[in-house]
Amino acid sequence: MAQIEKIKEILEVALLTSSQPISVEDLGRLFIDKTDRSTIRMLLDEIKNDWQDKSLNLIQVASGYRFQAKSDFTEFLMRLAPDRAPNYSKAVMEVLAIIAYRQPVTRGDIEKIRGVSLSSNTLRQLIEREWIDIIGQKEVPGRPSLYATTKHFLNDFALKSLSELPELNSSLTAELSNTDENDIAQSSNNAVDSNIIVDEKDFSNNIIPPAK
Amino acid sequence: MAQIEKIKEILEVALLTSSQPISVEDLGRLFIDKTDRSTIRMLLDEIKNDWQDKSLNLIQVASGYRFQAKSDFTEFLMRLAPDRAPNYSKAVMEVLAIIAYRQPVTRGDIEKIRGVSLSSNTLRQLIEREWIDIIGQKEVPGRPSLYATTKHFLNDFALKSLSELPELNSSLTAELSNTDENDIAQSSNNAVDSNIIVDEKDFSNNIIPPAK
Amino acid sequence: MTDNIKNLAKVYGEEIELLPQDLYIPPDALEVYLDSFEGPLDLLIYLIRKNNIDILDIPMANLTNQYINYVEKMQVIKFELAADYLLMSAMLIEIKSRMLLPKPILEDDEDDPRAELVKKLIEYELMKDASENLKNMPQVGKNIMIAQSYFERVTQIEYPDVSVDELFDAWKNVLRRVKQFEQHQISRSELSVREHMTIILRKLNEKDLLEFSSFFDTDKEPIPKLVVCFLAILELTKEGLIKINQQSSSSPIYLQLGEI
Repeated sequence: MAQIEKIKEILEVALLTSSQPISVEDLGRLFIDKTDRSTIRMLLDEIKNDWQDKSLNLIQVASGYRFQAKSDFTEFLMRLAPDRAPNYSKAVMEVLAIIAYRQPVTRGDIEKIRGVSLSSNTLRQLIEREWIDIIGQKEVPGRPSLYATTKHFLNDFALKSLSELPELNSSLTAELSNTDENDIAQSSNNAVDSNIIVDEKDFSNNIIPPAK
Repeated sequence: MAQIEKIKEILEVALLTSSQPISVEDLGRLFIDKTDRSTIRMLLDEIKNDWQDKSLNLIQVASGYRFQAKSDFTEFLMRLAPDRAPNYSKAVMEVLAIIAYRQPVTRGDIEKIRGVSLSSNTLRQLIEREWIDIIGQKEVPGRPSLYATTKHFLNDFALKSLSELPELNSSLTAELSNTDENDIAQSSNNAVDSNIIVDEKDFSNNIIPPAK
Repeated sequence: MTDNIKNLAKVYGEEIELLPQDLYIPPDALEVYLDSFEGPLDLLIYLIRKNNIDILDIPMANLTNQYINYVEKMQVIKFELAADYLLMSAMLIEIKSRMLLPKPILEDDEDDPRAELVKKLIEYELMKDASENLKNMPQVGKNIMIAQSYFERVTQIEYPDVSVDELFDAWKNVLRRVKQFEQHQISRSELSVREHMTIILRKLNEKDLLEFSSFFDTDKEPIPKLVVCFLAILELTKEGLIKINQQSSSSPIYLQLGEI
């Protein structure tokens, strides 16, 4: 196969296997040998023509090119897509809880708390739902993104502010510390102690007696 | 366009736009008029042939059919998304192998085979990846959970069933049968026997619920 | 005690010189190997295969010596590794001594004290080998690319419903697992501080520089809220997320994102 035909085929398969649009610049990264953008653009035009009468169209959107089913097929394809997305996985819910209660946090913070590495899919689901977003970068090496919950999150959960999130009451604290080792139970007592001052001032009607 | 050609085209575009494998049953749901499975199977064969010399292959995995890029393209496509899936540690992969080949197994079984205690993290990573799940409890004191691989695991490794897993090293199995007792050989046979049941039970929960 | 061990590890270079000759792992590689074994069985298999020992007729004296020597070295370098390994040492010694006992003529191999160990070793090696195979298989997400072109959905995607209770349950789950419970003990006050941290960061994202006083509406806000806001600023500063600047002692104080 001629070199140029091979390049065209690689472009085509890259676009077919990507769920996101790909920019011309990114398409260039497919090849080790520098392939200039004008060549790529030309080949994209050819691919567009090749697919003209087929079921998929190559179209250009803001962030690049993608294959998209012709609209005639939508009614059929919608029958396959389930009406309601399945429930969020345990992982997604835990990550949301960590962001809600510990914000602002980095991906690394979340991984440290959960003890497992985090698939980027998990965060994506929450960002797509507009429940979390990136509010800055932490000034440490790598400048990781800081995640926090959004107003939208509060709306969807019918909360006026984060302080309305349920909290651990003393019986649960006791229950939790029973399941853990003693030193942990102790340190949690300390934590409650150190918070009392603020508790009294800020939410005087909601004082939580320190567990035990 | 003839009716049958239209059906074929719809099948093709459904498979090209789905990131998950689609079962023959689900493909049937694309059409309001009942289309029998044998027709769909025949058309899938035709589509497979149509694409034979192209960049994508139509393949069958545990939960249905999907289009995937031919392996010649992998090296190029990986340049676009270099760090897609996490690389699992040796421990995680060993545990996965034990569950895949000896399922259903308890945590204790895994620890006995590896000769070291198992961090719960390891199992969690595999559960989170949806490669394994708990399919029941063993009726022994403590009722430990029984772990098995999922349909998702088979899909991700492009397998139709567990029987397609690479065979165990034959020189080692020969050595094993040379040991005086047959315990191990037997217990592995048992594992294979019980797989048949697991296949049927476990995998039923992975079927996409029909859209209402 | 621990100090002692650490010190030994520090003179690690010299330690290596003392390695017995029948330990077949090249001394320089010891450190590399240290983490690469998944456990005592893994180490034994390594020793057996490295020495071309017939696994069905293991010379117990030789293998036990090598194993114990190795574990001793590991103990010196990485103490916490030893527990599982020590148990195996004991087992090897027991098998070795049982083989040394004078015994009646064996009718068949069933009484061979090595049998159980050998089966364990082979079973583990089988799985080790299988895990290598799995690792090398093409996998979705790694080197299998699936066609997943786009199609426009007519109706809006419906998302799963989640209640506050479910969110709280997830949080309790996290807390149950977390070792450092202390850090994750949450009270309302801490939460409202965290909420203010987010609010302040959002404001600073919109405007690079904001006057310290602009965060405090002393007329409208109740005092507790002002306190919480102040605590949030302190916390953000502590975590290096924002910077507090003042040109001279009487000039206004400014907050900015922790860049530069």
